[in-house]
Amino acid sequence: MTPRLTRRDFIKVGAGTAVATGLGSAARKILLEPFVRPPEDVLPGQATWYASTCRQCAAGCGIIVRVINGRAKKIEGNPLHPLNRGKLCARGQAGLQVLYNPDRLRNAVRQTGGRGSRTFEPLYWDAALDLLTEKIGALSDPGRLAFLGGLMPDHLYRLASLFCDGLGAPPPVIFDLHSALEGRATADRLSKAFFGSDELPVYDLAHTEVVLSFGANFLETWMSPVAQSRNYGRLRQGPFGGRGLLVQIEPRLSATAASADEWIPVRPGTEAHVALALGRIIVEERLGHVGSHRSYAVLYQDVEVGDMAQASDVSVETLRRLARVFADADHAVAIPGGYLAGHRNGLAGMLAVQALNVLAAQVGREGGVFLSHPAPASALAQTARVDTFDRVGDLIARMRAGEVDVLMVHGANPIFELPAAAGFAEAVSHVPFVVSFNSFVDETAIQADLLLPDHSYLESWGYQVPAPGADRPVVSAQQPVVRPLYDTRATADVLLALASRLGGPAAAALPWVDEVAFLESSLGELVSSSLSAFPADTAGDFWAVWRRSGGWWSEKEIPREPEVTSVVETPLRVVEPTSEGDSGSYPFLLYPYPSVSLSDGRGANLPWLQETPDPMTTVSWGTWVELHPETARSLGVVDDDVVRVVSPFGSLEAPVVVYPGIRPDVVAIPIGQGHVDYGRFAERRGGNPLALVAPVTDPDSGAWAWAATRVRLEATGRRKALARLESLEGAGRESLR
Amino acid sequence: MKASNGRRGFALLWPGLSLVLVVLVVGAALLSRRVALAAPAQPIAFPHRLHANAGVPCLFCHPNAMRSPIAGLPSVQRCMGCHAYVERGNPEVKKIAQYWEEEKPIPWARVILEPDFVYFSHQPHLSAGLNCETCHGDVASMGTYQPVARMDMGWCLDCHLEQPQEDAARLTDCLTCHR
Amino acid sequence: MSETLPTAEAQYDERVLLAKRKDSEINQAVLQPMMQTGRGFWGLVAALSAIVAWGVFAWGYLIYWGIGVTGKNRPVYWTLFITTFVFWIGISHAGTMISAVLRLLKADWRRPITRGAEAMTAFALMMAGLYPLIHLGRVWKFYWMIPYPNNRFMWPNFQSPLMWDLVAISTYLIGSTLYLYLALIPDMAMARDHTDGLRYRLYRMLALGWRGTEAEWHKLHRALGIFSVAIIPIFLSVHSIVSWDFAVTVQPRWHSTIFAPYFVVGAIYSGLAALATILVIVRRGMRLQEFLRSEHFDSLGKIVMVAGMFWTYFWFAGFLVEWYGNEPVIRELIRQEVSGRLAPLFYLQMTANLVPIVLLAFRRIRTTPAALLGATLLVNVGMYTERLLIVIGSLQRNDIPFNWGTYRTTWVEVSIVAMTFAGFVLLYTLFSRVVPYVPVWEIKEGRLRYTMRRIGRLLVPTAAEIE
Amino acid sequence: MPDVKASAERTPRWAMAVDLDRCTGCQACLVACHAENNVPVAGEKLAGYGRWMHWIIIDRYWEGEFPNVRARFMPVMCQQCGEAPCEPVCPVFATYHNPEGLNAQVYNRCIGTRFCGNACPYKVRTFNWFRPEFPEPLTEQLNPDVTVRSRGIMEKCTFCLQRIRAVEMEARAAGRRPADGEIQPACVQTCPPEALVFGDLNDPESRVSQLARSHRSFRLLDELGAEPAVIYLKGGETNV
Repeated sequence: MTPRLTRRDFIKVGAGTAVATGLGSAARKILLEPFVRPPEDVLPGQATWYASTCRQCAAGCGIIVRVINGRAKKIEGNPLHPLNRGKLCARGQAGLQVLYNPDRLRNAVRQTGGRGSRTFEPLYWDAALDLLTEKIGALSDPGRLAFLGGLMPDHLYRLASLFCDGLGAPPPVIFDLHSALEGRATADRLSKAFFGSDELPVYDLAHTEVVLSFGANFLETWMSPVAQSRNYGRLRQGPFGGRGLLVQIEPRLSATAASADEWIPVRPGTEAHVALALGRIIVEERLGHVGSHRSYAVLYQDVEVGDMAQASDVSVETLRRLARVFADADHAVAIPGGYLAGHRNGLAGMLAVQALNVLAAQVGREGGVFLSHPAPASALAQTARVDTFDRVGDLIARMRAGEVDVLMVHGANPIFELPAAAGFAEAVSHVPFVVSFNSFVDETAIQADLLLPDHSYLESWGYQVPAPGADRPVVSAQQPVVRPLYDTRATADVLLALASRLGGPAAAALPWVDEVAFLESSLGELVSSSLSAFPADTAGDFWAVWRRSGGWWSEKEIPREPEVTSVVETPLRVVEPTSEGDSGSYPFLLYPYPSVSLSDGRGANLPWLQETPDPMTTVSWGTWVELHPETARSLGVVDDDVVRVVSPFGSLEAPVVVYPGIRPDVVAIPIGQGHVDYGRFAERRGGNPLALVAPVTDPDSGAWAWAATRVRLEATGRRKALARLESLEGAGRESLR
Repeated sequence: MKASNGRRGFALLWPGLSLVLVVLVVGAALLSRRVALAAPAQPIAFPHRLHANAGVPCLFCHPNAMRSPIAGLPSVQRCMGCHAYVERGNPEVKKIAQYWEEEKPIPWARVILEPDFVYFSHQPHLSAGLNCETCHGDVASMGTYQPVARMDMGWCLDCHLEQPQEDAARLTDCLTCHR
Repeated sequence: MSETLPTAEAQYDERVLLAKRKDSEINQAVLQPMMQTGRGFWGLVAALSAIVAWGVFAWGYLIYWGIGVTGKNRPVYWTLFITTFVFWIGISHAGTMISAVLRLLKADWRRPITRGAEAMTAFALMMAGLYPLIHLGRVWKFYWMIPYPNNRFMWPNFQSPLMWDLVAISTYLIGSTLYLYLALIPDMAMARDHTDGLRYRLYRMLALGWRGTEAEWHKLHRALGIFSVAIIPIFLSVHSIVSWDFAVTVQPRWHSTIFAPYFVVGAIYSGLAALATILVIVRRGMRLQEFLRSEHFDSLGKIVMVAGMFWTYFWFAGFLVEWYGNEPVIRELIRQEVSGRLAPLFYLQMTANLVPIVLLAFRRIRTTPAALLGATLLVNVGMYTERLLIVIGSLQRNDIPFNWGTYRTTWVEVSIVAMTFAGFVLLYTLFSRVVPYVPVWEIKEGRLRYTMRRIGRLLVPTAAEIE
Repeated sequence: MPDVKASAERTPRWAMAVDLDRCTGCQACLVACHAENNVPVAGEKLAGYGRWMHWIIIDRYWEGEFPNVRARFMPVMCQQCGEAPCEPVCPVFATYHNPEGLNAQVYNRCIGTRFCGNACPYKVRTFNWFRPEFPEPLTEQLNPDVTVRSRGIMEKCTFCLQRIRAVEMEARAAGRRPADGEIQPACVQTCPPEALVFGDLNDPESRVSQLARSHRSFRLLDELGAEPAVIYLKGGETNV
C-alpha cells in the first residue's frame, strides 16, 4: 500500500540523509535493516539495470533503467535497441516522474457522491472486480459495453480486443490526441492506399541528400522522433559524405524547421499544392535522371504550376528551384507530415507528397522510403491502431443515444483531448457506469464511477511492435523495473480476472491465468526464430534473453521495400483547404501544435517537463500565443501582453510571444496545458487550444481536421510575464562579440 | 584613590573573560570527541569477539565490501545459516530466530555515519591492500562495535597524504570524496 | 537653522573669545549637552531603535528562508547589500582621513571636529561590516573565511578579494577604533572627575586611570603621532580593495583599471560630505555653536568641493575610455544609462554629484549651515546612486545577451538597508551623549596658542608654537 | 593489481564537443541532467525570475527577418575553463581547479558569496535561493551518487563527475585506463542526434580531440581567455 511496506526489506542507505551534520553516530539513530532473504539480483549500494520499453509516446523506444536498492534512479536509451540505439528524448527521460509522481492514484477507488465529486472510497480489488463483473454480467446485450483506449501497449490492445470479442462487444475504440496530431490514422490510410500495406513507411533520413518535409516535425513529436533525430544527425555530419539538405514546408517555423536549411512559409493547408507543383515541374521539364516521366505525367494532368504558386503563396522560382534540387539528387525523400493530416484535404495532400517519392524513384531505395516490418509472429500481429475521428464520433453518438451501459477507458483522456464541441463530456453523462484504468485522475477519469489504476509503465509487463519500425523486425519488451509502489493492478490482469469471473465465451477467449502467462504464449513463436539477434532454444532461455536484452529483433537489418499500388495511375486531385469560421470575422487560422516537452498534454503533470523550456520561445510552465511581429503591431500588443483568442467554438486567453517565424495570417498556440484535473503540477495552468477547434473531419480519411479552424484576436490590456529562459532585453540576439 | 579603583576594576575584567573563553573551547572540544566516539545501543548484543575467535572472516558477514561502496550487514538468513544449529539456547540468538520467524529485518543501529556529501567506497580501499582493522580497529576483541577513531576529514587525509606522490595528488583532491 | 555664520574677521574674534574662556567654562560647555537628555532625544532613540528592530527581524526572516527572499537572481547575484556595503565603507573614510591628515599637518582648525569624524568612521565601518555577514544568508558559515588552523588542511583562498576585504576591513576597524579611543582617554578622565554614580564608574573604567602626568601626555602624543601615520595607508588600501571586488572579474564595466582611485576619491567625497552633514546637525542638536564655527564649515566645504572635482575627473576619465572603447556590452550599458531603464538613476547621479560642487564654490553657501546641509546630503544621494549603477546596473548586462537580467527589490532588502542607516544614527546619537563630542583637551591645548599680550594700550593675541 | 601507476601517469583533461550542426534543440540533455544530478525544479514563479536551476540550457538565437528568418540553437553548460574566472574569487576554495582540469564545485564548502556567479562570463552557475523541494515520493528518484544541495549554495555542471569517477574506479580496479567514449555524462548519453561528445583532450586520438582540431571548431567567448574545455562546432550551410 504505502512505499514503506515495499521498502522494508531493503537496506535504508539513504535514510535520514536529509539531516547531514558532522556529528557522530550517537547524535541520531539511523537503522540499517539487512535483508531477511537476499534476492540474487540486488547488491546493496550497487546499481542494477533493467531493460524495458518507453511508453511516453507511441514510438516504443527501448530503455534501460538504473535501479539502486529497489528504486529506479535513471532512465536511459537501450544501446542494443535497433530503434533508438541508446538515445532518448526529453519525455523519455522524464518517465521516472510518472512512476514517482505524488499525484498517482494509489489504489482502486469508487467515486461515491457522484462523478466529479472527487470523493473517493477505497475498494479492495476483489470487491472492485465483483462490482465490475456484476455490471458487465447485467448487460442486456454485450454490445452495450464500450472500450475506449488511448496510448495502449500492443499486448493490452490484443487482450482488450479478445475480451470484447469474447463478450461479443464491439472492438475497442482507440483515440489519443498525440496520434491525431501526428496524423497516424491518415498515415495508415495512406500506406494502405499507396503501398497496400498495414505498416507505416519509414523515411531513410540517414542516407539521403535532400529532405522535403511537408509539415512533419520529425525532430520533435512526429512518429519516432528519437530514431529520426539520430538519423538527422547523420544527415548533417554523418560518415556518409556531404551534408544533406533539409527543406521544411509549413506555415510556422517549428523547432524542426529551425534546424532546416530552408523554411518555406506556405499558406496553411496548401503544402500539398507545393508537392503537386514540384511533380508537375519535374514531369514537364523532364528533370532528374529518371526516365519514367511519361508514365507519371498522368498524375499531374490537372495541376497548373501558376495556380499552385498562387494558392500556396510560394513563388514559381522557388518551386522550380526545389523541383530541380529534389529531382537531381541521387537520394531524396519527401515526407508527408502530421500537419497535413490536420486539414480537410489531409489524405489527398499526403497522397500528393508521397507521389513525389514515386516520381523520383525513391521508393525502396537507399535514402528513400521503406516500410516498417509487420510483427514477426502471428500472435503479435494485432497491434494497437488509432481509429479515425469518425469512429470516436460514432462512439459518442452511441453514448449520447444511451446505447452504452458500461464504458471502459484506458489511457485515453478525450474530455481534455477533444474539443468541447465534440460533446464527449456530455455523452458520458448518458452512460450509467464508467470505469477508468488511468493511473492519474485526469479530466476523463474524474467522470468515472470506478477507478482501477493500472501500473505505471515502469511497473508493468508487455510488448510493443514499434510503428514506424526500425530497419529490421523488432518486438520491444516491457518488464517491471521496480515492484509496484502502490496497490495498483495491471489492467491486463484485471481483464483476465473479469473474463474468468464472467465465464462463458469471454473466459474461453482469455484462457491465461495472468499477464505473464499471456505474454509467454504470445511470444511463443519467436522462441525458435532463426533471425534472432539473441538465439534461444528453450522458452526459458528466450524469456531470459528477452528480459535481459529488452526485446527480440533480427540480427541483421532487413530493409523492406514497398511496391506501389494502382493508386499511382489515377490523376492526383487538387483539393483546396477549407476552414471553419468565415475569414471576415475570423481573420487568422489557428495552428495548435504539440509541445516538445508536454506533447499532447500527457506530460503536463511531470515537473521536469513543465520546467523544460520550449526550444523556440524558451517559455516553460505556461501557454502562450505566437503572433507575427506585424500582427502584434497591428493589434498593439507586445511580448507578455495577454490576448483573447476567439473561435466560433470557444475562446482562450494567454500572453503573447512575438514570433518572427510565423505567417502573418496564422496564430499558433502550443497544446499541453489547460488541465482541470491532472495533478498539482498540471491543474489550473495555461489554456487548452483544442477548446477552440472545430470537430470537423477530412471527408476522405475521416480523420480529425484539427488545424482547420479560424480565430480572431482581442487585446485584453492585461499583462502576464511568461516564465522565459531568455531575457527579453537580450531578445535572443547573437552573442555580442 | 579613584585611579587605583579604576585600575582594579580593569585588572579583573580581561583575565575573567579569557578564562571563560578557554573553558568554553576546551569543553566543546572534549564534548564533541565524546559524542563522536559514542556507540548507539544495538537490538542484539552481538559479540564480534566470539565470531572472530571462531575463525569467521569479516567478509563472511560483510560480503559486499569488495564489490560495493557498502560493506553490508549479514542477512537474517546468513545468521540463521549457522544459528539454526549453533548456540540455539543463547537468549541473544533466540532474538535472531524470532526475527527470522517473523520475517522481519534486524533493526541494527548504524555506528559509523558519514555526512551525505561524503562519498566513501570500501572497494578501492580494500583493493589498495588495506585490511578492515586499519580503520575499524581491533574488532576481533570487541563485543558490539565501538568506533576507535572519529572518522572526520582530517582522519581521512592523514592517510591519503601519506600515499606516493602521484597518487596523493589525486587522493587529496576534494572531488575524490565530495561530489 | 537659517542663521548665517559670521564672516572672516568675526571668526578671528570667535577664536579670541574661545581663547579667553576658562577651563571650567569649557568643561561645562562640553559636558552640559552631554549630561542632559530631553524628551526629543529619547523620542529619536526610540524611533531609531524601532527601525533597527524591524531590520533585525527582516534579517532573521532572511536567515530562516534563505537569500531567495531578496530580489537577487541570475545574473544579478549582488544587489542592495553590496551597494550599501560600499557606501558605508566610503563614509568611513573621511573621518580618519581628516583627523589623521590634519593632525599630521598640525592644521589648527581640526581640533573641535576630530572626534566627531573618528566616531563616524568607527560606526560606519561597523555598519559596513554587517553586510558581508547578511549577504551570505547562512551567516553561521562566515567563520570559514577566517584562517584558523584545522585538521582538514583547509585554508581560505588569499587570492580572493573577499579575503583581502576581510583583512583590510578588520584592520581598519581595529585601527580606527583604537585611534578614536586613544584621543578619548584624557577626556574620559575629565568626565570621570566631573561626574558621579553610574557615569562615574563607566568613565573610571574607560579612563584607564589617566592622571594627566607629563609622562602620560608624552606617550599619548607619541601614540597619536604613530597612528596618524599608520592609519593613512590602511584607509587608502581598504577602498581600493573594495573596488577590486569588482575590478578583478571579467564582468563588463567592472573590469577596469581606474576603479581603485575612482572608488577612493568617491569615498572621500561622500565621506567628507557626510561629516559636514553630521556636524551641522550635531552643532544644532547639542548647541556647540561655540566650538563648531564657521571656519570649520568653510574649510570642510572647500575640501568637499575639491574632492567632488576629483571624483568628476575620475568618472569622466573612466567614462571616456569606455565610450571610445565601444565594447558592445558597455555600449549597451551606456545606452541603458543615457536613454534606457537606468536613465533616471543615471541623471540623478550626475546632478546630485555635480551640482554640489558648484554650490560649494560660494562661501555664503559653505557658511550657511542649512545650505551646506542640503548640498552635502545631495552629494551622498548622488554617491549612493553611483554605487547602485555600478553594482546592480552593470550586473544586468553581460557578454551573452541571452543571459541578461532584471532586478526587483524586496521589503527584506530595503528593511535591512534601513536598519544600518538607523543603526548608524542611533550609535552616533548615543555616543554623543556618552563621551564629550568635542575633544576638550585638544581645545584647551589649542587655546594655549592664543595668549593675550598688552602692547601699548591694546590687548593682542599671539600664537605660540606647542607640541 | 597491474600498473595502476600507469593510469596515474597522464592526467586527463576532460572536455566536451558540441556539434551545433547536429543539435536540434530537443531539450533531452536538459531533462537527462535534471534526472542524473538531482537538479531541483524551480517552479513557474522562480523560473520566471531568472532563478531556474538548469545546469545546461539551449540558447536560441534568431537570424534574419520573416520570411527568411532562421533560428539557431546553442547548448551552454559550464565550460570547465582552464583559466576559470570563477576560481580565484572564491574566498574558501569551494570552487577550484582540479588536477583533471575540472572546474570543481565543492557544495559542502560553499558559503554562498555568489562571487563566482558574478565572475563567470557564461553565467552557467545557478544558486539555491531556497531549500529545494522534492514532494514525496519524488525523493525516491534522487541519485545517491550526487549530493542533494541545500539552500545558499552555488551549483553548476560537473561533467557528471560521479560517472567519471565510477568509470575511473572500475578501470583502476582492472588496471587499465578508461577507454575513449566509455565515460558519458547524462546529456551526452541521451543526445538523440549525437551532437555532444565527451572525452579526454590530452589524448590526441580521442574523438573530442579530433573534433577540436576540426576547421569548424570554436570556443564561446574565446577572446576572454578563459580556455574553456567545451568546444563548439559551427553549424554548416547547404546551398543549392
